[in-house]
Amino acid sequence: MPDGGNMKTTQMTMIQALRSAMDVMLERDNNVVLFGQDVGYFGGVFRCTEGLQKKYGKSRVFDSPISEGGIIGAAVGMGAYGLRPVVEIQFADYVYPGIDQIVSEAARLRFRSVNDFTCPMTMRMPCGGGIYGGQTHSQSPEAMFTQVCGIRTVMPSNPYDAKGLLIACIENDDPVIFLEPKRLYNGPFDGHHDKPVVPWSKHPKGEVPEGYYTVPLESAAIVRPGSEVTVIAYGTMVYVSQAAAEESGVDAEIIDLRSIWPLDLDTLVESVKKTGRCVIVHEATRTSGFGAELMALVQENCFYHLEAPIERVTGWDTPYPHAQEWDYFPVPARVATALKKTLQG
Amino acid sequence: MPDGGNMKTTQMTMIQALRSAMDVMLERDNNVVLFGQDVGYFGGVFRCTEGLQKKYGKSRVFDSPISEGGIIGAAVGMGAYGLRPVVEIQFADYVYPGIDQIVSEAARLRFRSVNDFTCPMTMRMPCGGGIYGGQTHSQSPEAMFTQVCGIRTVMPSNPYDAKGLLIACIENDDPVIFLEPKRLYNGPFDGHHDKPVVPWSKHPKGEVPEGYYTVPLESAAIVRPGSEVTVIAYGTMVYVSQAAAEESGVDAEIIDLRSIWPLDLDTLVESVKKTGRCVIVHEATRTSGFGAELMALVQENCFYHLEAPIERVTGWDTPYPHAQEWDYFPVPARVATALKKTLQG
Amino acid sequence: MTAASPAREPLRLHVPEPTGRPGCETDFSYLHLSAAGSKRKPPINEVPAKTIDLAFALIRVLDDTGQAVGPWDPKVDAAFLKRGMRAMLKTRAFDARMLVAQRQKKTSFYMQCLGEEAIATAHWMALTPGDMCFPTYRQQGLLLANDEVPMVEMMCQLFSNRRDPMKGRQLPVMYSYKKHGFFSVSGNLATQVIQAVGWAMASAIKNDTKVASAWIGDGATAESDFHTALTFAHVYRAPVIINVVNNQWAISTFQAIAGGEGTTFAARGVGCGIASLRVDGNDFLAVYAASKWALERARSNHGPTLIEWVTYRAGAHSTSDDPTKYRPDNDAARFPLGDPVARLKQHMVALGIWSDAEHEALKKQVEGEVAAAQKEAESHGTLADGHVHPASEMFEDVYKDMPAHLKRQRAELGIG
Amino acid sequence: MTAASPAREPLRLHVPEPTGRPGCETDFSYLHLSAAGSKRKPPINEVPAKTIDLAFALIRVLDDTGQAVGPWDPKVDAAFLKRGMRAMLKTRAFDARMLVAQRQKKTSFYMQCLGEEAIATAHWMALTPGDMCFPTYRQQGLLLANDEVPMVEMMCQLFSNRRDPMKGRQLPVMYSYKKHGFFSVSGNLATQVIQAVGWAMASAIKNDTKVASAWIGDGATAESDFHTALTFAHVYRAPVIINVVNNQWAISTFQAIAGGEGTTFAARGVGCGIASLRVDGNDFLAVYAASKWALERARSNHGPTLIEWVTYRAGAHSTSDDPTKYRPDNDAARFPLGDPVARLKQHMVALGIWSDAEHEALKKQVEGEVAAAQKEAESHGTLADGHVHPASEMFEDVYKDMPAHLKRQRAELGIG
Ligand SMILES: Cc1ncc(C[n+]2csc(CCOP(=O)(O)OP(=O)(O)O)c2C)c(N)n1
Ligand SMILES: Cc1ncc(C[n+]2csc(CCOP(=O)(O)OP(=O)(O)O)c2C)c(N)n1
Ligand SMILES: [Mg+2]
Ligand SMILES: [Mg+2]
Repeated sequence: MPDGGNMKTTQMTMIQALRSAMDVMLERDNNVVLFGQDVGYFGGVFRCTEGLQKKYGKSRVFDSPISEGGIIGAAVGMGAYGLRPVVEIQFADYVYPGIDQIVSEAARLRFRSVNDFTCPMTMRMPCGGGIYGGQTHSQSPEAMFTQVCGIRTVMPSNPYDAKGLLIACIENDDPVIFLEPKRLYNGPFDGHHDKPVVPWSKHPKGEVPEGYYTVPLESAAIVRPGSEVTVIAYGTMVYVSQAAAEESGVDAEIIDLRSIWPLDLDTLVESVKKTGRCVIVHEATRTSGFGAELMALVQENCFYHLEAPIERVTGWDTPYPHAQEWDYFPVPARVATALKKTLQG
Repeated sequence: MPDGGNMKTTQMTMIQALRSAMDVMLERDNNVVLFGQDVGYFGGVFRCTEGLQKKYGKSRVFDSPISEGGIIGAAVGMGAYGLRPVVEIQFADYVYPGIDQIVSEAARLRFRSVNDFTCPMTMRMPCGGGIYGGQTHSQSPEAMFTQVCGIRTVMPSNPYDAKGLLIACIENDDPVIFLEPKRLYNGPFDGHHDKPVVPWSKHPKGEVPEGYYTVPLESAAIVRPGSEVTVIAYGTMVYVSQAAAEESGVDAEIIDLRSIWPLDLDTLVESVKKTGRCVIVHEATRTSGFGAELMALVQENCFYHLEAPIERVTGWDTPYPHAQEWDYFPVPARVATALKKTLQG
Repeated sequence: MTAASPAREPLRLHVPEPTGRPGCETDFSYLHLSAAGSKRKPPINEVPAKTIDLAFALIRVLDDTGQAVGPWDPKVDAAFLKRGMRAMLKTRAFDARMLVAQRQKKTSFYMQCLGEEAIATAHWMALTPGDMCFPTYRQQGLLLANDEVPMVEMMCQLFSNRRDPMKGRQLPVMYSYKKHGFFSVSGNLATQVIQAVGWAMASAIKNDTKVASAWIGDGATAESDFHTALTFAHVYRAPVIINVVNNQWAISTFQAIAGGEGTTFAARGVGCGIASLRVDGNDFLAVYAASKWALERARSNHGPTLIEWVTYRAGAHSTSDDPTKYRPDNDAARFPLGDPVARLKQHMVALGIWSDAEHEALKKQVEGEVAAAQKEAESHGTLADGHVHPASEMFEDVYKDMPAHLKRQRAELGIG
Repeated sequence: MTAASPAREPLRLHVPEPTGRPGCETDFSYLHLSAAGSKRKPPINEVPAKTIDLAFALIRVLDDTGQAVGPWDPKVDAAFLKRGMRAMLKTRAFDARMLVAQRQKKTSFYMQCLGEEAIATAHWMALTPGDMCFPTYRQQGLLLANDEVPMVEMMCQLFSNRRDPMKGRQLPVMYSYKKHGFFSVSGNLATQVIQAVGWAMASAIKNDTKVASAWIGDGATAESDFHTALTFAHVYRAPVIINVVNNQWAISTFQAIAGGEGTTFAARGVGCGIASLRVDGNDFLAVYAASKWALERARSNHGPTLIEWVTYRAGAHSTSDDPTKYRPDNDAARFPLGDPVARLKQHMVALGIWSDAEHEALKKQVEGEVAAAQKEAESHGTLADGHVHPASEMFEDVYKDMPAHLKRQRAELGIG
């Protein structure tokens, strides 16, 4: 039942959906192991692994030393042995000490050894801003990963996708970076920080099958069909873009990438060919952000259909500030401006 | 004499020019110190620092443990103290264990401390392929650095620029990544590996002033004026593009970026507005390579002048292979194909 | 190769556990304490490998009756002790107030150092002007021991208001005070330790006299920069002290998860060729004496010292944490090294230079100072009321001079 | 704070130097040798902290007269010794041939292990099928000791030809032989050590019996992954051996630049709570015995062992290196632990089971085998003559299944 279509469902937050995905996979495949900082006894600082050590034992779910390089390096070795490690990096901002093991090792092991060794592993990490976390709890480093040949980068935007994609990633034989937009853990946040928080229980995608199902990789979702302009977004920006479309009255077609790289190019190209206009939205800093690659792909594939310059709405090229968070964060008003601008172009 | 215009000149290879730059700066500013793997007694695996320890003593020029993180981290501390460290990473392929100190520390120290502490430092590293170095001696990681707010990324393509840019970088108060295309160390290589090596002594830019001069940062050079298409390149690809222009007969305007980021946008925009066409060439892998950002900038700034899709000629999205080096390397024929294609667009 | 050996027990993964958990009291015998006064004090030029005994022992001065005993007794005068007591009480009062301020949403986040006050304050008293500390987020004692650092300014940082010297860019507690020998706090663990070593190398390169003092928690020693710091400090004999604050916990994980089981963090230093001491971090006099020894050693070209300070994180990790989820409630009270304030007070009372009344009066006094500072700081606003530095501050200081692309982005935000 | 102290000598940077340089003979007393047979052999469940004596000593079996002495004598039989001798001579012959092949441009690059042959070969003989080595580029002995590994295939890798099992993707010497317990060699230093620990943890998680054996050079111990490996190995008591090959040099830098001054690499293990031995790496019997001890320890759930093998890199670092630029020419000949082949030969002759003639005959034999293998390998081409795997191989195995973008790129190259 790969799409979970007929399964019993429950209301879940994104945290519960992620936990459920790991629970399902720990149950199904005893090569799956979970570890990371504070994920064992305590269940993770965001509580994503709560209860799993108790259920599956300390050799399957355990705390690790505070060493991102060690966590990822050990997982590479476990993968080479034949396990499917799922590791948590406490915040994506802290992944850098583990970058060498990702870039130089995990990503190339299959290639360099001609399939002699592989390392199927999933590296979960909360990303993105919106929680007054300052520069060390707010970053969106996805672009860096997309340049690394041999790994996949995935980011869900709702509980249903989060569970289905995480299961697909754990089952996938390539190393995967699984980015969790932490501002979405408890509800679909649309960038209006001054409005009351909406919980997942109010959202259709908060209805999640209890058992095993997958959401396929390399497949984008059109979350709002539209005719005037294509918006390419992922993570929290999906909701910001939806709010912007509503508030601006622009009939935008909004695409949630879900798989950032490798991606579902066909869906993007088809949409832009239809609308003739494109706005790309991400939280990460602009220069050499993944928006640059998206823009390149769109112009390479849709040049003769474009009626206006592609626009980027992104975080600024500065470290993520603490007090000025809402000046930094791409809020609906900024996306709306870009939507209107592209229509005039 | 900032441009070295009236100075006595000598023929230098790029290695000699780099050494001369460091020699000049060690002499002028006793806060300049040099260290890295094998750079002290031996003078570096590419011999760029040969003789400098003998001349300036072991406290100014010294060997370091094999730890890129340690080298860069120690340099951050030295910078905070008030020195101007110039460090060598033996190959750019080995910079990843030092990425955290670059991204999380060096790049943000000024910002996060509101100028209380800064770290002026230059990180030299040989990059690029063409020497049968395989995946660990051939990489071009510039795109990763360009996404990091607060650092500069620079790459010279000839001895004259190498010296003038390196001096400018050492004097600059921001942390700088200084990438040295190792295939250019001994001569301008145009991608024809089967032709005899041309030495720098045969090239006008091999004539280098002996003393102090700088080549300004954020300034690109038009190395071949042309009218039909703009080629944006840097490092070894400057010569490959020149060969492609000659071999294809396309009247390309070839721009050598020199400063990769922050860059000289005006020169690019002016040229593309004139030619209406653009080809971007780099050795690095394609996806999320710096070509993506260049393409984004060109389409954002020249959309209404573009007559054909911008083309990218790059390394493939695979680890850098050993035996298939010349299938991977962007050779003149591939650039020529892109030039012709863009003219037909 | 040898043939597979006869059947044996299968392998199993060892995952260390603390002896106590919620509902089950901790057995603190794992700490391996030594009696106060029982450990030798080597000369400052001691050979690193010879400090192995001190790396596995515990250097203590104050005994259970409050007497200062043994070779490490720094023999300081009453005025000094009173200054030390003031520094600790001020730190504790500051923390208590700011914890409340966080609950009132005046600041977005806070981290206290409850139970660890002796370490930073006594260490600070041993430093010399010009020395540079590279702290973590839990060394506010290095600032609060120093009455020249205005508490109002520190609070403005915590409130992210218009007077925040960090201009709202940094999370609360991420201070930077170059002129007070306090390096900019990084949110990334361990990174500053190798930087401290580099700073110390620079001091040596310039034939200066200044020493660097690096700080790291037990948990963070697992990060790679701890290793690079030890390596570089040893190789170049850098004038640096590497302070490992072993407060038994790293958020929810016990110090054994960081590698404390069956060895000590001090022992790592000896292995790397660095003189190393394991010291009672709740003993104000031991902290002062060990810091002095290491500073003297560094300043005399004898190289680095690693000091493991054994203490206990009596509060939550941060305002985002709830320790009752992972450790016994009464752990801090049962910690065998006691409370640093109580222990110094006992000593001062035993010496006849202090009384309950004086203690209460000093407490009141510093609480008053903290309250007054808070009142003034709040008059400049808080994050909650939006009196923060303007958005344009985001674009400054990314580079020394603002490049064209940041000017364009600032304009795009409508503040060009 | 304390006022600045009275005037003293300014600080200065210490930069370690080897005792010898071109034109100046090395004083090898820095090695701190022990007499053969003089060091105790602890039980395999020895407490890590108690191995500190062995981490600062040198475990040796073969004495200067070729006698095997002391508790570490593995007491192996003549057949075993002959197999060992064959493995070492074969390794040496292979290296010598491939060095010449590189000069003839049949391969782009080569790295020999001259002078270090005893370590990998004797260690291999102590392993059990299923164990996994995580080698560096200098452990070809692990493959060459194993007659099941076809030398022809290894050479095809070196020649990057059509039969190269790595399909031309990797630099020469970057072998991968899962079925022979040899993990894919990474060009990045130290990364594989923590991977070995992870592999060993997996073996423990699965209640398996297999042990991992990690390899690293003295120079590379400065990399952070050495630290993460020690930490994880200790914390989880992983069934792993961490082999540090201290061959005194890392390209042009002496082992003191990696932190060997005044301490040992073995001592780092003890600091981290890992049982650690410092062993004569040019003593075939000591290598075998120490490896056996550590393997037995690991396989019995007593946790990891770090072994520092003291040896000398007798050749150049690689074919790109010229050691006469930075060290005395006669260093290898003067190295006090001698040559591993000569020492085992002396022992075997003393035992009466070996002669000069037998030695020469074996040398000839293995040289013949190597030459024959080379002839066959060359028949499949070399990098120089362009008989390499096709360009399409570049796009395979980047992912398990080729994604669309790689198919497009392959087509762009005209081989879609
Ligand atoms: C590189 C990195 N990884 C993870 C974190 C998240 N984190 C912040 S504090 C902490 C625990 C640190 O414990 P310890 O070093 O013992 O210091 P303590 O909090 O006890 O003072 C963790 C895991 C971080 N800040 N940086
Ligand atoms: C991360 C990284 N940094 C630098 C290098 C370049 N490099 C290759 S071998 C080597 C020396 C290693 O010395 P050592 O660890 O002692 O091993 P040995 O060569 O003596 O066997 C260096 C610096 C590398 N391969 N990887
Ligand atoms: Mg702690
Ligand atoms: Mg070595």
